[in-house]
Amino acid sequence: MMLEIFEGALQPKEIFSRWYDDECNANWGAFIPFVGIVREEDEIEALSFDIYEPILINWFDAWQQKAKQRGAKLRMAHSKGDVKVHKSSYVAAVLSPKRRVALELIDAFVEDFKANAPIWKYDVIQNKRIYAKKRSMPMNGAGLLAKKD
Amino acid sequence: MMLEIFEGALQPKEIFSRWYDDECNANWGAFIPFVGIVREEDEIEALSFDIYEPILINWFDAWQQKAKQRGAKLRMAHSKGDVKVHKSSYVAAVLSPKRRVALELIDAFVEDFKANAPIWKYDVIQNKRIYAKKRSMPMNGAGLLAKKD
Amino acid sequence: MITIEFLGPIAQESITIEASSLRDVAKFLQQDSKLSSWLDSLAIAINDKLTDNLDAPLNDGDRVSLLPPVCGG
Amino acid sequence: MITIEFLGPIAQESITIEASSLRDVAKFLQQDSKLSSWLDSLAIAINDKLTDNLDAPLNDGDRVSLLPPVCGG
Repeated sequence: MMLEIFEGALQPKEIFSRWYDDECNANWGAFIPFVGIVREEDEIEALSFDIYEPILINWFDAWQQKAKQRGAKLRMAHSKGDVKVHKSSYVAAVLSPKRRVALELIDAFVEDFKANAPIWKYDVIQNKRIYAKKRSMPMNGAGLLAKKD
Repeated sequence: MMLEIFEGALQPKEIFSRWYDDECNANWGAFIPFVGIVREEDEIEALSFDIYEPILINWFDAWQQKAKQRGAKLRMAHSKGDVKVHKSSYVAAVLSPKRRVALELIDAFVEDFKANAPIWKYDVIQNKRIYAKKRSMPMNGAGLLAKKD
Repeated sequence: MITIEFLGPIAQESITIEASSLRDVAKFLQQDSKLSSWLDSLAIAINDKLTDNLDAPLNDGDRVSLLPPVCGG
Repeated sequence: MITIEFLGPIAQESITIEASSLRDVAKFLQQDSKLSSWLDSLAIAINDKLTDNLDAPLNDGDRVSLLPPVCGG
Protein backbone atom coordinates (compact mmCIF):
# COMPACT_ATOMS: atom_id res chain seq x y z
CA MET A 1 0.00 0.00 0.00
CA MET A 2 1.41 3.37 -1.05
CA LEU A 3 -0.53 5.21 1.70
CA GLU A 4 0.50 4.40 5.26
CA ILE A 5 -1.12 5.60 8.49
CA PHE A 6 0.79 5.31 11.77
CA GLU A 7 -0.32 5.80 15.36
CA GLY A 8 1.88 8.62 16.76
CA ALA A 9 5.08 10.07 15.30
CA LEU A 10 6.55 8.79 12.05
CA GLN A 11 10.06 7.32 11.82
CA PRO A 12 11.34 9.18 8.73
CA LYS A 13 14.66 7.32 8.61
CA GLU A 14 12.90 3.96 8.56
CA ILE A 15 10.40 5.23 5.99
CA PHE A 16 13.07 6.71 3.71
CA SER A 17 15.20 3.56 3.88
CA ARG A 18 12.29 1.25 3.20
CA TRP A 19 10.94 3.34 0.32
CA TYR A 20 14.42 3.77 -1.17
CA ASP A 21 15.03 0.00 -1.03
CA ASP A 22 11.61 -0.64 -2.59
CA GLU A 23 12.15 1.79 -5.45
CA CYS A 24 15.88 2.05 -6.20
CA ASN A 25 15.85 -0.62 -8.91
CA ALA A 26 12.67 0.61 -10.62
CA ASN A 27 14.61 2.96 -12.91
CA TRP A 28 13.26 6.19 -11.46
CA GLY A 29 15.54 9.18 -12.02
CA ALA A 30 14.25 11.39 -9.23
CA PHE A 31 12.94 10.58 -5.77
CA ILE A 32 11.70 13.55 -3.73
CA PRO A 33 10.39 12.97 -0.23
CA PHE A 34 8.78 15.86 1.62
CA VAL A 35 9.21 15.43 5.38
CA GLY A 36 6.96 17.49 7.64
CA ILE A 37 8.25 18.04 11.17
CA VAL A 38 6.23 19.50 14.06
CA ARG A 39 7.59 22.93 14.95
CA GLU A 40 7.86 24.15 18.52
CA GLU A 41 5.92 27.43 18.63
CA ASP A 42 3.16 29.12 20.61
CA GLU A 43 3.70 26.84 23.62
CA ILE A 44 2.48 23.72 21.90
CA GLU A 45 3.76 20.39 23.24
CA ALA A 46 2.51 18.34 20.35
CA LEU A 47 0.11 18.30 17.45
CA SER A 48 -2.65 15.73 17.25
CA PHE A 49 -4.43 14.44 14.15
CA ASP A 50 -7.77 12.91 13.26
CA ILE A 51 -7.97 11.19 9.90
CA TYR A 52 -11.04 10.06 8.02
CA GLU A 53 -9.48 7.17 6.16
CA PRO A 54 -12.13 6.23 3.56
CA ILE A 55 -12.03 9.69 1.94
CA LEU A 56 -8.26 10.01 2.42
CA ILE A 57 -7.83 6.78 0.46
CA ASN A 58 -10.09 8.06 -2.34
CA TRP A 59 -8.21 11.37 -2.43
CA PHE A 60 -4.85 9.57 -2.54
CA ASP A 61 -5.97 7.12 -5.23
CA ALA A 62 -7.12 9.98 -7.46
CA TRP A 63 -3.67 11.60 -7.08
CA GLN A 64 -1.96 8.29 -7.78
CA GLN A 65 -3.87 8.15 -11.08
CA LYS A 66 -2.76 11.69 -11.97
CA ALA A 67 0.85 10.78 -11.17
CA LYS A 68 0.64 7.59 -13.23
CA GLN A 69 -0.53 9.56 -16.27
CA ARG A 70 2.73 11.52 -16.00
CA GLY A 71 4.80 8.35 -15.60
CA ALA A 72 5.32 8.97 -11.90
CA LYS A 73 4.34 7.41 -8.57
CA LEU A 74 3.40 8.79 -5.15
CA ARG A 75 3.90 7.44 -1.64
CA MET A 76 2.69 8.92 1.60
CA ALA A 77 2.80 8.30 5.34
CA HIS A 78 0.85 10.23 7.98
CA SER A 79 0.40 10.10 11.73
CA LYS A 80 -2.86 9.88 13.65
CA GLY A 81 -3.02 10.83 17.31
CA ASP A 82 -0.31 12.84 19.05
CA VAL A 83 3.05 13.85 17.55
CA LYS A 84 5.48 15.73 19.81
CA VAL A 85 7.39 18.81 18.67
CA HIS A 86 10.50 18.00 16.59
CA LYS A 87 8.97 14.70 15.48
CA SER A 88 7.60 14.00 12.01
CA SER A 89 3.90 13.63 11.26
CA TYR A 90 3.96 13.56 7.46
CA VAL A 91 6.12 12.17 4.69
CA ALA A 92 5.04 12.41 1.04
CA ALA A 93 7.18 11.35 -1.89
CA VAL A 94 7.18 11.38 -5.65
CA LEU A 95 9.16 9.04 -7.87
CA SER A 96 9.56 9.91 -11.53
CA PRO A 97 11.86 9.25 -14.46
CA LYS A 98 11.91 13.02 -15.03
CA ARG A 99 13.23 15.74 -12.73
CA ARG A 100 10.72 18.37 -13.93
CA VAL A 101 7.70 16.12 -13.41
CA ALA A 102 8.96 15.16 -9.94
CA LEU A 103 9.43 18.79 -8.84
CA GLU A 104 6.04 19.87 -10.18
CA LEU A 105 4.19 16.91 -8.68
CA ILE A 106 5.64 17.15 -5.18
CA ASP A 107 4.59 20.80 -5.04
CA ALA A 108 1.06 20.25 -6.37
CA PHE A 109 0.55 17.10 -4.29
CA VAL A 110 1.66 18.64 -0.99
CA GLU A 111 -0.39 21.80 -1.59
CA ASP A 112 -3.54 19.85 -2.45
CA PHE A 113 -2.89 17.60 0.53
CA LYS A 114 -2.96 20.68 2.76
CA ALA A 115 -6.19 21.89 1.20
CA ASN A 116 -8.15 18.70 0.61
CA ALA A 117 -6.93 15.67 2.55
CA PRO A 118 -9.51 14.88 5.28
CA ILE A 119 -7.16 15.32 8.23
CA TRP A 120 -7.84 17.55 11.23
CA LYS A 121 -5.13 19.11 13.32
CA TYR A 122 -5.20 19.97 17.02
CA ASP A 123 -2.66 21.82 19.13
CA VAL A 124 -1.82 20.02 22.33
CA ILE A 125 -1.26 22.62 25.06
CA GLN A 126 -1.13 21.58 28.72
CA ASN A 127 -2.55 18.23 27.69
CA LYS A 128 -5.61 19.84 26.08
CA ARG A 129 -6.46 19.16 22.44
CA ILE A 130 -7.46 22.43 20.68
CA TYR A 131 -8.70 22.37 17.05
CA ALA A 132 -6.25 24.40 14.91
CA LYS A 133 -9.14 26.30 13.34
CA LYS A 134 -7.17 29.32 12.12
CA ARG A 135 -4.67 27.20 10.20
CA SER A 136 -7.36 24.96 8.71
CA MET A 137 -8.80 25.33 5.22
CA PRO A 138 -12.32 24.56 4.01
CA MET A 139 -12.11 21.74 1.45
CA ASN A 140 -13.04 22.26 -2.20
CA GLY A 141 -16.79 22.78 -2.49
CA ALA A 142 -17.27 23.59 1.20
CA GLY A 143 -20.35 25.56 2.22
CA LEU A 144 -22.85 23.53 0.19
CA LEU A 145 -25.23 23.07 3.10
CA ALA A 146 -25.24 26.77 4.00
CA LYS A 147 -27.05 27.56 0.74
CA LYS A 148 -30.61 28.73 1.05
CA ASP A 149 -32.78 28.69 -2.07
CA MET B 1 30.27 21.40 5.58
CA MET B 2 26.87 21.55 3.87
CA LEU B 3 28.35 20.54 0.50
CA GLU B 4 29.77 17.01 0.32
CA ILE B 5 31.63 15.38 -2.56
CA PHE B 6 32.00 11.60 -2.65
CA GLU B 7 34.09 9.36 -4.88
CA GLY B 8 31.63 7.05 -6.68
CA ALA B 9 27.96 6.41 -5.84
CA LEU B 10 26.23 8.15 -2.96
CA GLN B 11 24.63 6.23 -0.09
CA PRO B 12 21.26 8.04 0.12
CA LYS B 13 20.06 6.14 3.19
CA GLU B 14 23.19 7.09 5.12
CA ILE B 15 22.95 10.68 3.89
CA PHE B 16 19.25 11.02 4.74
CA SER B 17 19.73 9.53 8.22
CA ARG B 18 22.72 11.68 9.02
CA TRP B 19 21.10 14.90 7.76
CA TYR B 20 17.84 14.08 9.55
CA ASP B 21 19.69 13.48 12.81
CA ASP B 22 21.65 16.71 12.34
CA GLU B 23 18.57 18.81 11.66
CA CYS B 24 15.58 17.25 13.43
CA ASN B 25 15.91 19.37 16.57
CA ALA B 26 16.56 22.67 14.76
CA ASN B 27 12.83 23.46 14.58
CA TRP B 28 12.52 23.20 10.80
CA GLY B 29 8.99 22.44 9.63
CA ALA B 30 9.86 21.01 6.22
CA PHE B 31 12.79 18.93 5.01
CA ILE B 32 12.81 18.11 1.29
CA PRO B 33 15.64 16.02 -0.11
CA PHE B 34 15.87 15.56 -3.86
CA VAL B 35 17.54 12.23 -4.68
CA GLY B 36 18.90 11.81 -8.22
CA ILE B 37 19.31 8.21 -9.36
CA VAL B 38 21.13 7.10 -12.52
CA ARG B 39 18.61 5.71 -15.00
CA GLU B 40 19.36 2.71 -17.17
CA GLU B 41 18.82 3.87 -20.76
CA ASP B 42 20.59 3.96 -24.12
CA GLU B 43 22.92 1.11 -23.11
CA ILE B 44 24.78 3.12 -20.52
CA GLU B 45 26.48 1.14 -17.75
CA ALA B 46 27.19 4.14 -15.58
CA LEU B 47 27.49 7.90 -15.58
CA SER B 48 30.76 9.55 -14.69
CA PHE B 49 31.28 13.06 -13.32
CA ASP B 50 34.02 15.68 -13.27
CA ILE B 51 33.61 18.46 -10.73
CA TYR B 52 35.48 21.74 -10.54
CA GLU B 53 35.26 22.20 -6.80
CA PRO B 54 36.39 25.84 -6.29
CA ILE B 55 33.57 27.22 -8.46
CA LEU B 56 31.08 24.65 -7.19
CA ILE B 57 31.78 25.86 -3.65
CA ASN B 58 31.27 29.51 -4.71
CA TRP B 59 28.04 28.60 -6.47
CA PHE B 60 26.78 26.66 -3.46
CA ASP B 61 27.73 29.40 -0.99
CA ALA B 62 25.80 31.99 -3.03
CA TRP B 63 22.73 29.72 -2.90
CA GLN B 64 23.19 29.17 0.81
CA GLN B 65 23.05 32.96 1.27
CA LYS B 66 19.83 33.18 -0.78
CA ALA B 67 18.31 30.39 1.31
CA LYS B 68 19.37 32.05 4.55
CA GLN B 69 17.61 35.27 3.52
CA ARG B 70 14.41 33.24 3.34
CA GLY B 71 15.06 31.58 6.71
CA ALA B 72 16.04 28.30 5.08
CA LYS B 73 19.12 26.11 4.68
CA LEU B 74 20.52 23.95 1.89
CA ARG B 75 22.57 20.76 1.92
CA MET B 76 24.00 18.88 -1.01
CA ALA B 77 25.98 15.76 -1.82
CA HIS B 78 27.36 14.82 -5.24
CA SER B 79 29.46 12.04 -6.71
CA LYS B 80 32.64 12.37 -8.71
CA GLY B 81 33.89 9.54 -10.90
CA ASP B 82 31.68 6.64 -11.93
CA VAL B 83 28.16 5.92 -10.67
CA LYS B 84 26.47 2.75 -11.92
CA VAL B 85 22.86 2.67 -13.13
CA HIS B 86 20.28 2.50 -10.30
CA LYS B 87 22.74 4.16 -7.91
CA SER B 88 22.48 7.74 -6.70
CA SER B 89 24.84 10.51 -7.82
CA TYR B 90 23.10 13.56 -6.36
CA VAL B 91 21.20 14.50 -3.20
CA ALA B 92 20.13 18.09 -2.57
CA ALA B 93 17.97 19.18 0.33
CA VAL B 94 16.24 22.24 1.69
CA LEU B 95 15.26 22.80 5.31
CA SER B 96 12.80 25.56 6.12
CA PRO B 97 10.30 26.56 8.78
CA LYS B 98 7.81 27.12 5.95
CA ARG B 99 6.41 24.58 3.51
CA ARG B 100 6.00 27.13 0.67
CA VAL B 101 9.59 28.38 0.92
CA ALA B 102 10.88 24.81 1.00
CA LEU B 103 8.96 23.77 -2.11
CA GLU B 104 9.99 26.87 -4.06
CA LEU B 105 13.64 26.63 -3.05
CA ILE B 106 14.13 22.96 -3.86
CA ASP B 107 12.76 23.60 -7.35
CA ALA B 108 14.85 26.71 -8.02
CA PHE B 109 17.98 25.21 -6.47
CA VAL B 110 17.84 21.94 -8.42
CA GLU B 111 17.10 23.75 -11.69
CA ASP B 112 19.96 26.21 -11.24
CA PHE B 113 22.19 23.31 -10.20
CA LYS B 114 21.45 21.67 -13.55
CA ALA B 115 22.22 24.87 -15.43
CA ASN B 116 25.14 26.38 -13.53
CA ALA B 117 26.96 23.97 -11.23
CA PRO B 118 30.40 23.24 -12.74
CA ILE B 119 29.92 19.49 -13.11
CA TRP B 120 30.44 17.55 -16.33
CA LYS B 121 28.66 14.33 -17.12
CA TYR B 122 29.89 11.41 -19.21
CA ASP B 123 28.06 8.28 -20.33
CA VAL B 124 30.03 5.12 -19.65
CA ILE B 125 29.38 2.69 -22.49
CA GLN B 126 31.55 -0.39 -22.91
CA ASN B 127 34.00 1.14 -20.46
CA LYS B 128 34.38 4.28 -22.59
CA ARG B 129 33.68 7.71 -21.09
CA ILE B 130 31.68 9.86 -23.56
CA TYR B 131 30.87 13.51 -22.76
CA ALA B 132 27.06 13.90 -22.52
CA LYS B 133 27.17 16.93 -24.80
CA LYS B 134 23.53 16.89 -25.92
CA ARG B 135 22.22 16.91 -22.34
CA SER B 136 24.65 19.60 -21.21
CA MET B 137 23.80 23.29 -20.88
CA PRO B 138 26.07 26.29 -21.42
CA MET B 139 26.41 28.12 -18.11
CA ASN B 140 25.05 31.66 -17.61
CA GLY B 141 27.15 34.10 -19.63
CA ALA B 142 28.68 31.41 -21.85
CA GLY B 143 30.07 32.46 -25.23
CA LEU B 144 32.00 35.49 -23.98
CA LEU B 145 35.21 34.50 -25.75
CA ALA B 146 33.47 33.92 -29.07
CA LYS B 147 32.76 37.65 -29.34
CA LYS B 148 34.63 39.54 -32.03
CA ASP B 149 34.71 43.34 -31.82
CA MET C 1 -33.72 7.15 6.82
CA ILE C 2 -30.23 8.50 6.21
CA THR C 3 -27.37 8.96 8.67
CA ILE C 4 -25.56 12.25 9.18
CA GLU C 5 -22.01 11.83 10.44
CA PHE C 6 -19.94 14.67 11.92
CA LEU C 7 -16.20 14.31 11.29
CA GLY C 8 -13.12 15.73 13.01
CA PRO C 9 -13.61 18.53 15.50
CA ILE C 10 -17.44 18.75 15.36
CA ALA C 11 -18.16 17.14 18.71
CA GLN C 12 -21.50 15.56 17.90
CA GLU C 13 -22.87 12.04 17.59
CA SER C 14 -24.29 10.79 14.31
CA ILE C 15 -27.98 11.33 13.76
CA THR C 16 -30.55 9.74 11.46
CA ILE C 17 -33.23 11.71 9.65
CA GLU C 18 -35.66 11.36 6.77
CA ALA C 19 -34.26 13.09 3.68
CA SER C 20 -34.61 12.56 -0.06
CA SER C 21 -31.84 14.95 -1.11
CA LEU C 22 -29.02 17.01 0.34
CA ARG C 23 -31.40 19.96 0.19
CA ASP C 24 -33.46 18.31 2.95
CA VAL C 25 -30.28 17.78 5.00
CA ALA C 26 -29.37 21.45 4.56
CA LYS C 27 -32.81 22.60 5.76
CA PHE C 28 -32.57 20.32 8.78
CA LEU C 29 -29.07 21.44 9.81
CA GLN C 30 -29.78 25.15 9.24
CA GLN C 31 -32.26 24.92 12.10
CA ASP C 32 -29.61 23.61 14.53
CA SER C 33 -28.04 26.60 16.29
CA LYS C 34 -24.96 24.60 17.40
CA LEU C 35 -24.19 23.68 13.79
CA SER C 36 -25.06 26.85 11.95
CA SER C 37 -21.61 28.40 12.52
CA TRP C 38 -20.02 25.35 10.87
CA LEU C 39 -22.18 25.11 7.76
CA ASP C 40 -20.29 27.70 5.71
CA SER C 41 -17.11 25.69 5.93
CA LEU C 42 -18.27 22.08 5.68
CA ALA C 43 -17.55 19.85 2.71
CA ILE C 44 -20.05 17.05 2.12
CA ALA C 45 -19.67 13.40 1.19
CA ILE C 46 -22.37 10.87 0.40
CA ASN C 47 -21.19 7.34 1.18
CA ASP C 48 -17.59 8.60 1.24
CA LYS C 49 -17.78 10.37 -2.13
CA LEU C 50 -17.42 14.14 -2.00
CA THR C 51 -20.19 16.06 -3.73
CA ASP C 52 -21.00 19.65 -4.60
CA ASN C 53 -24.53 18.95 -5.80
CA LEU C 54 -27.25 20.07 -3.40
CA ASP C 55 -29.80 18.14 -5.45
CA ALA C 56 -27.95 14.85 -5.10
CA PRO C 57 -30.64 12.29 -4.31
CA LEU C 58 -30.42 10.29 -1.10
CA ASN C 59 -31.61 6.74 -0.66
CA ASP C 60 -32.56 4.83 2.42
CA GLY C 61 -29.41 3.84 4.31
CA ASP C 62 -27.16 6.49 2.74
CA ARG C 63 -24.54 8.09 4.92
CA VAL C 64 -23.87 11.87 4.66
CA SER C 65 -20.54 12.97 6.13
CA LEU C 66 -19.78 16.56 7.09
CA LEU C 67 -16.09 17.53 6.80
CA PRO C 68 -14.90 20.70 8.57
CA PRO C 69 -11.80 22.67 7.44
CA VAL C 70 -8.71 20.48 7.23
CA CYS C 71 -5.05 20.87 8.03
CA GLY C 72 -2.93 17.78 7.51
CA GLY C 73 0.82 17.53 7.74
CA MET D 1 51.87 35.82 -17.94
CA ILE D 2 48.44 34.35 -17.29
CA THR D 3 47.39 30.70 -17.28
CA ILE D 4 44.49 29.35 -19.34
CA GLU D 5 42.93 26.23 -17.84
CA PHE D 6 40.57 23.93 -19.76
CA LEU D 7 37.98 22.24 -17.52
CA GLY D 8 35.84 19.12 -17.91
CA PRO D 9 35.70 17.48 -21.31
CA ILE D 10 38.08 19.82 -23.18
CA ALA D 11 41.04 17.48 -23.40
CA GLN D 12 43.82 20.03 -23.36
CA GLU D 13 46.66 20.94 -21.00
CA SER D 14 46.83 24.37 -19.42
CA ILE D 15 48.75 27.01 -21.36
CA THR D 16 50.36 30.30 -20.37
CA ILE D 17 50.19 33.42 -22.52
CA GLU D 18 50.71 37.17 -22.27
CA ALA D 19 47.34 38.92 -21.91
CA SER D 20 46.17 42.13 -20.29
CA SER D 21 42.44 41.46 -20.58
CA LEU D 22 40.01 38.71 -21.55
CA ARG D 23 39.83 40.36 -24.97
CA ASP D 24 43.43 39.25 -25.54
CA VAL D 25 42.55 35.72 -24.43
CA ALA D 26 39.59 35.70 -26.83
CA LYS D 27 41.79 36.77 -29.76
CA PHE D 28 44.33 34.08 -28.90
CA LEU D 29 41.80 31.25 -28.61
CA GLN D 30 39.87 32.27 -31.73
CA GLN D 31 43.00 31.40 -33.71
CA ASP D 32 43.09 27.83 -32.35
CA SER D 33 41.10 25.60 -34.71
CA LYS D 34 40.72 22.82 -32.10
CA LEU D 35 39.05 25.24 -29.68
CA SER D 36 36.93 27.37 -31.98
CA SER D 37 33.98 24.94 -31.88
CA TRP D 38 33.93 25.23 -28.07
CA LEU D 39 34.10 29.03 -27.74
CA ASP D 40 30.37 29.67 -28.23
CA SER D 41 29.50 27.57 -25.23
CA LEU D 42 32.27 28.31 -22.73
CA ALA D 43 31.73 30.21 -19.50
CA ILE D 44 34.78 32.06 -18.16
CA ALA D 45 36.20 32.43 -14.67
CA ILE D 46 39.13 34.56 -13.55
CA ASN D 47 40.75 33.10 -10.44
CA ASP D 48 37.62 30.99 -9.86
CA LYS D 49 35.18 33.90 -10.14
CA LEU D 50 32.81 33.72 -13.10
CA THR D 51 32.76 36.83 -15.27
CA ASP D 52 30.79 38.14 -18.24
CA ASN D 53 33.03 41.14 -18.82
CA LEU D 54 35.30 40.85 -21.85
CA ASP D 55 37.21 43.91 -20.67
CA ALA D 56 38.03 42.42 -17.27
CA PRO D 57 41.72 43.26 -16.72
CA LEU D 58 44.20 40.46 -16.18
CA ASN D 59 47.26 40.66 -13.97
CA ASP D 60 50.43 38.64 -13.99
CA GLY D 61 49.74 35.23 -12.44
CA ASP D 62 45.96 35.29 -13.02
CA ARG D 63 44.27 32.05 -13.93
CA VAL D 64 41.53 32.03 -16.60
CA SER D 65 39.30 28.92 -16.51
CA LEU D 66 37.15 27.82 -19.45
CA LEU D 67 33.98 25.95 -18.46
CA PRO D 68 32.14 23.94 -21.13
CA PRO D 69 28.39 23.14 -20.91
CA VAL D 70 27.49 21.41 -17.65
CA CYS D 71 25.16 18.65 -16.59
CA GLY D 72 25.31 17.71 -12.94
CA GLY D 73 23.03 15.34 -11.10
